[in-house]
Amino acid sequence: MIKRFFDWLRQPLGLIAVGIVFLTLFSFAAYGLYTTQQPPEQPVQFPHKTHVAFGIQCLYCHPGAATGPAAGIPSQAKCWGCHNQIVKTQTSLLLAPLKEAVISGKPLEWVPVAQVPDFVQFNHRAHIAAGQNCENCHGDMSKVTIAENPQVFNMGFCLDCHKKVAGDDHEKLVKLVDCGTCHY
Amino acid sequence: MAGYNKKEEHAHAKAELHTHGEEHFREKHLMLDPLPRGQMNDMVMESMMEKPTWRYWLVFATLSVIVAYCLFYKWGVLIMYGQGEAGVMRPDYWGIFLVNTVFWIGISHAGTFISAILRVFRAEFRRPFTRAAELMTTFGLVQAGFSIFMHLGRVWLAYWLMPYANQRMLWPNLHSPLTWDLLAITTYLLSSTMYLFLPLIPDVAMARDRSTGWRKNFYKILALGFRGTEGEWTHLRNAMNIFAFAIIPVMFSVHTIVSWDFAAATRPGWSSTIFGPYFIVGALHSGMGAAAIVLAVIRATMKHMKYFIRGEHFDAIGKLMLIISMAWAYFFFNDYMVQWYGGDKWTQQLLHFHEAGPMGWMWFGMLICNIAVPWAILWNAKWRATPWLIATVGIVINVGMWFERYIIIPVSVTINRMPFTWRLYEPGIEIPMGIGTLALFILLYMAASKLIPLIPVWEVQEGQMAHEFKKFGRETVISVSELE
Amino acid sequence: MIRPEEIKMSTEETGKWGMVIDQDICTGCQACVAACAMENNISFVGEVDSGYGRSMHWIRIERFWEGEYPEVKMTAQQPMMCQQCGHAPCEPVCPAFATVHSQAEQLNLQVYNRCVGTRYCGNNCPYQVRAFNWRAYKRPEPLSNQFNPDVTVRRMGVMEKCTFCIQRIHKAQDTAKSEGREVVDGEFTTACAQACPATAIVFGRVDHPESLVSQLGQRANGVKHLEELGTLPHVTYFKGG
Amino acid sequence: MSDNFSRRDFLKLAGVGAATTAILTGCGPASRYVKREPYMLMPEYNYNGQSTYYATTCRECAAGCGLVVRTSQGRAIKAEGNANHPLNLGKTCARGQATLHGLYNPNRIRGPIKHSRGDRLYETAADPFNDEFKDLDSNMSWDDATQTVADALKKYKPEEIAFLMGTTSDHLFDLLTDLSTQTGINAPLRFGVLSMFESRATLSKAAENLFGEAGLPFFDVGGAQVVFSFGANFLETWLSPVSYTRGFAGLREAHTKKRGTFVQFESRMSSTAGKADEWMPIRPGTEALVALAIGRLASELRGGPLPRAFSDVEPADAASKAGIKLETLQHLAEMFANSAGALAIPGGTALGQSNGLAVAEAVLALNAIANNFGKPGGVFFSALAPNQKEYQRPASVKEMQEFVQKMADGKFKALFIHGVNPAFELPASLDFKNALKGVEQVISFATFPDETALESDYVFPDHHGLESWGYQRVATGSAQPVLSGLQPVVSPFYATRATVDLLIAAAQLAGGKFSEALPFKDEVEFLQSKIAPLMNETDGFFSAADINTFSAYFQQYGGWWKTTEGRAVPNTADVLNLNLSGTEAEFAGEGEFFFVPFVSPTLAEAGANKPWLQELPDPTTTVMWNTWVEINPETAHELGLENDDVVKITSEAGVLEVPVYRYPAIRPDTIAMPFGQGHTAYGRYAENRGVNPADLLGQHFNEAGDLAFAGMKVKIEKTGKKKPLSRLESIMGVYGVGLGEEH
Repeated sequence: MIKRFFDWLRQPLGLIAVGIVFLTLFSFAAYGLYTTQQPPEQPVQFPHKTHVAFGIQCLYCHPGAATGPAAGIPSQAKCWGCHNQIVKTQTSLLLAPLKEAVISGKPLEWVPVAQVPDFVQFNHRAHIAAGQNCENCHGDMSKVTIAENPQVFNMGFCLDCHKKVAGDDHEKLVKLVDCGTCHY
Repeated sequence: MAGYNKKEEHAHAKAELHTHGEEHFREKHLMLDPLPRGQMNDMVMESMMEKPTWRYWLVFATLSVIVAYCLFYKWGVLIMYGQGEAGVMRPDYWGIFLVNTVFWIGISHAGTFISAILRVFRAEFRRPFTRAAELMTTFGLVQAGFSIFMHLGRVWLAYWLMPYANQRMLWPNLHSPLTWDLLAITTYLLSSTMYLFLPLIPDVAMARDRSTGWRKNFYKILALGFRGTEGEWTHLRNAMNIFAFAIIPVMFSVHTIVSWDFAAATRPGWSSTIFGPYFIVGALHSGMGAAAIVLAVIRATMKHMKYFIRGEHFDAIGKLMLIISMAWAYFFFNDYMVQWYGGDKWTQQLLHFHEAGPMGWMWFGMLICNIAVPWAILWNAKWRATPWLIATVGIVINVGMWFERYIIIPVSVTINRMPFTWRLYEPGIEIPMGIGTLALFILLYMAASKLIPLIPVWEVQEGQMAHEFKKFGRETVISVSELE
Repeated sequence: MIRPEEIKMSTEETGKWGMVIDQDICTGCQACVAACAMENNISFVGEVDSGYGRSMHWIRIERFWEGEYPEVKMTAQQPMMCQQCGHAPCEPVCPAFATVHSQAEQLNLQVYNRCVGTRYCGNNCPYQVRAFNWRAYKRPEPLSNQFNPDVTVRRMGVMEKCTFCIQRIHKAQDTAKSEGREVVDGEFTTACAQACPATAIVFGRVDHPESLVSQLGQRANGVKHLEELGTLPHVTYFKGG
Repeated sequence: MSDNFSRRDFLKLAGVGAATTAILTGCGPASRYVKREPYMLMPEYNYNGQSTYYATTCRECAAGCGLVVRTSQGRAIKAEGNANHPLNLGKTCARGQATLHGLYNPNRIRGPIKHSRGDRLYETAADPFNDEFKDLDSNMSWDDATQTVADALKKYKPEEIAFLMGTTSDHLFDLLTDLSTQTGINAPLRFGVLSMFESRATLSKAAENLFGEAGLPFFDVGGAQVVFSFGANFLETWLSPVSYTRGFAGLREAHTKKRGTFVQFESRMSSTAGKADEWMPIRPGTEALVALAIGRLASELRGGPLPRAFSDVEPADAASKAGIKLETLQHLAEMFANSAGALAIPGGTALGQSNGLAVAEAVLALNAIANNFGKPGGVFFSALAPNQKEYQRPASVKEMQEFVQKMADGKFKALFIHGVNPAFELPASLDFKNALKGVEQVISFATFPDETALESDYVFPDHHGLESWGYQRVATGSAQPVLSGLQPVVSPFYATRATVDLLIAAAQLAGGKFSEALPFKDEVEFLQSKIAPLMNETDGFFSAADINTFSAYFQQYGGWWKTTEGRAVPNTADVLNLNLSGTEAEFAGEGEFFFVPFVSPTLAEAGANKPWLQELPDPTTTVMWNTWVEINPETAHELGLENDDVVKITSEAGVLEVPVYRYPAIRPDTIAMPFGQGHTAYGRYAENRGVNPADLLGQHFNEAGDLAFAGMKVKIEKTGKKKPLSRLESIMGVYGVGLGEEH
């Protein structure tokens, strides 16, 4: 009986059947993958590249990175500080939500895309102080509109860099690969 | 080459022959009571294929319900609501789940012991019940595996205990006895399954030739196209011999390593160098008991088994039980002695707690079940040959051995070096889940009894071929010819 | 490139961070316990569980009785928290490396997200100072507003214990570094030591001879608990009296 | 099959594998992402992830310790001691630490509520650990609330309006005092269960009798060499626990000076007595005798003429009455006489007896032998707080009794209650709840849904202490005068409103003499008007030219205090020439056991609704989440009582059922119970938990009008029920129970 089944598989009809089964499975799986890779909804399609093109430094809008653990999202007052002087702001559809938010005084709900799990204690300051550039982790913002992560922030990503930085310096490596450096 | 028991069997037999004569002798010893191959095969087939009675189905159904509720549903609850459902707390971080793990691993030892060690030493009485014993090994290990996973606080992450390549530069901690445990148990499970399977091949081949329908396909797949040619037999024999020798160290290592979980810890009463052998003997003790029970049940419930399993086998198991019980008594005393003589105040406190504490009854119960009862009953040859009695002793011993593990784990961890934290363990969800594992064990066994030949027919036939009455002049002797 | 598991630092004997506890002035007022709970997001477990040895205090105050009435005496209160052993029994037994020795800080780390809950560490800890998350203990809204963002909120089935407030250690070191200096003794301290009204708990660098904790450690008849097990505990107790 | 299994199929297989793993490992966006709202205007100091620290004052008890609260992203994260604050020098007690569980307590009153008396303020659920509890939502606007208060002020005659408030002497008290002085309504009455158990009235009365002026004495434990404490539980809740604990550390501090000795006279070993080198379980009621006897023996040892004060006590007789050996007295007297810095402290249960005043006088007089008045390690008058003319002590229970009587007689038409929970704290025999029926309109400003709020018509919730402006006077504990400052560390979590604001607004609304009495825009303006005079003080540790800068500093440092010694030296000319009566206390009620209620050090008066305070083990018994009664093991054995057996305690005033704790360090003829549990409301963690010993207290007072709470005798009977107490300690390990031998 089993043999008969395999024989049946061998003839073209069988092969097609196999193919169909595989394809359906594959498309489902692919869709699953696709959903996990979708960027979240943002209130404003914020064009990083434009701002970078104007020569605005990252730290101007995300000053927390230099001084503390979190880089932070700029307050709307800060956005408005420049934008209320820009005529386009009044007209542009893209900026309508910002305008509306500033007028109504309701904060925009941004969805940060660069995240680490809650059991990871990450500190921007130390990394900036160690001479890391923003793009080392966050990618080149002069190319993207909405920020998106070039890579997943998983432990491998962190450790690779930490090991590279430490090189052959024992003291440094001890600090950088210590579990207690990030997990507590 | 002839093993030790040939000679004594010989002398013994001579005396007996003179008194009773061959007839009486035949019905006494399976090996001397040969039947035609075909008939014997049919008997085994029947015993397996016979239509299950309503009693069988009743038991089967109840057990399934128990397994479904006590094991799987309760496990779901445990995972949902956490280990708080169980009775564990500080200082008793380990509870009945680990007791059961050790217990089931212990049970699983008898199988290997009977089939491998006795095979190596050519103890002829082993032949009819090697398979029954090996099944115990495998099924017991399954329960042990379940129990240890129930114990984990985040069981869904259990795969972290397995060495696999990951980008975290993290591997299981090879200093930890638990890691050794995991490796040892998996090894043991694999090898014992293989070792169960090899001797099974000729029998399923036999079954294949005598069955139809889905069974035929089933056995066909299992038999791997075994036809019983000379070459196949030689290969099979070699394979079995290799495994028989290879699995013995594995078996010993497994329970030694399990014992290291405790011996390697810094708790009073645990860090003891004798735990390795102590646990092994303990395991054999409970294992033999279990084997006795299984045999008695098989003999009572299944067709034709009165022929295959006779008083002599229970007698032999009884002897083994007695010896192991003595060995266990020695190791227990030795352990106690060392602990007591060590004079560490916490250990002293612990020993006192064992005897006089709230769980004292269990401590004495252990001694009665493991030493007093076996010694009282197993010295008598006639009693040894009574199946139900041996089975009862087996049950008693298993209860005793469970007590022993319970005392070693939850009772002992009550006493530590911080008196401020001492607390007595009160089991919770562990009880039903433990019962669940027991039910699953029996369930698997019942299923197996209907699916594969419980009696290794070919082994029995082999043995019967080897034994015969030879006449040297006026005197008749039992001769055993070498097969290989 | 060197592999991290090869690395050993020389400070294991002395340790890096340590505590001195003066039991003679400890009044057992529980301020340290409360402070610890508040700082480290420790969950409360309710009447039944706390009565059954499942309370999650990272630091507990032990007291015993000597003699019979009327000559009865309450022994000096003994705050008991993780002793941050230099040679800790909890570390080698964890199969998943969830409790590991921090070579950098010389502390026993508990990596919550790596813990699978075998509870072997808690079993093997001679001081019995590890707390396990037996259930998913709730903090009803809005109590969760009080969570300390620097400390992971532990989940069900995870072991946890005193960390010597490693988040404060890191913060202090980070600040010191940003100002281009070393951490000064007394610049920061653990939550328990900070709260203690009698200043019975003193925390600091035990490997710096001039630090306060080392100075106090020099005093006669200091006790390190269960030293005989070779655990190299880093907390020194003074009975006094 | 293998020969036909093409590479394409294989690739498909691989694809399936990869995709499936992807699905299994990574989950959808919804669960991956959170929303973040940036500030509209980012405060300059508050970068993301960085903490801001605010100085304020702890409102958990009346002591007034300075706090520095760590806040992050507008949430209060951790309360820490204010290192500059002279009272607590950066330290806190457990209750101070848990104050955040008050701020973020799941059961708070969320806005002004009108409800009929007795209605619950939140719906309870079976299990306190879930979110099912629904707090009553506010059912009126704050404008209506203001109107209600204004109406109450206008409608009734001034003498029909009464204010009842907590022990602390704070800005609200000043406001109400001004109001009462200018409008003729009754002066505000301050009361708290702590002040009741501390017998403050007795202390100041004794001081008056001995030194000629009333005041709260301060005992410099830190500087002393030998400390005799007669029932004063100064390491737990007494007056100012944190500063007294610091003093105790100084007493014990052994490596710069000789380690001081500490003797406690108490019938039940409190956790204070637990730290004593010698614990004297003298018979309750004989404290005065013992003190005088020690005085006499000591002055004999010192030589010279026998002081009048101690002349008419008979040591041998006193010893026999107290149930201790004469040798012991002798040896204690030697200890006291031969020490350079001896100090005797009266307090706690010793004063809560019918002869409490006599005890206080006798013990204070002991200090005259040591002659330590105004010296380091001696007795002082506590420094009077800034802008305070003379010591204003909180009401004694006697005065409360009169107050309650007036309520019952309908003398009060409108009653305003703030910061105190008399329905729970007062002895049940006073029957506060019934008395409330005599009052037409009861308005509570409670932050939490406590018993009193339950019994009132309106609840106009005040902010939590950490959300409030204000100041409060430090009554005792610091060398210099301290005015401790409050400021909001977080914006109010609910729609609550500062009572002072409310009253000011109401006064404006009421107009007339009320608006004249309170001519302020809001609370802050009122505060500034109150602290303005301090700017002219010369020896303040900061000063400023204009009021705004000054009040900015005031907030920044968490208060204002002088840099100079502020404690007064009592005039002790003729202390030894007074004739002090060594009477014994009488005990009310029949029954074989002395009843000693004591304040739970961890729960005290307001801690029961804070889950972590509930979970803190009691320092002496390590019991959590419940009430117990302490009985000597011998007695328990005679009565056939095991641990956790529920007994019925009957006093003349009431009956309670409570589980037994076999307590090894209590007199066989005494039983003790902690105060703090037994709430019938007050949030999910407090209600229906344990019992309230106040239900057993009858109305018996000492000469100073303080309640003789320790002056009762009670009966015990076994009920046969069992209630397992949850303790941190192991009964096995600590008491050897269940180990096979009784240790």
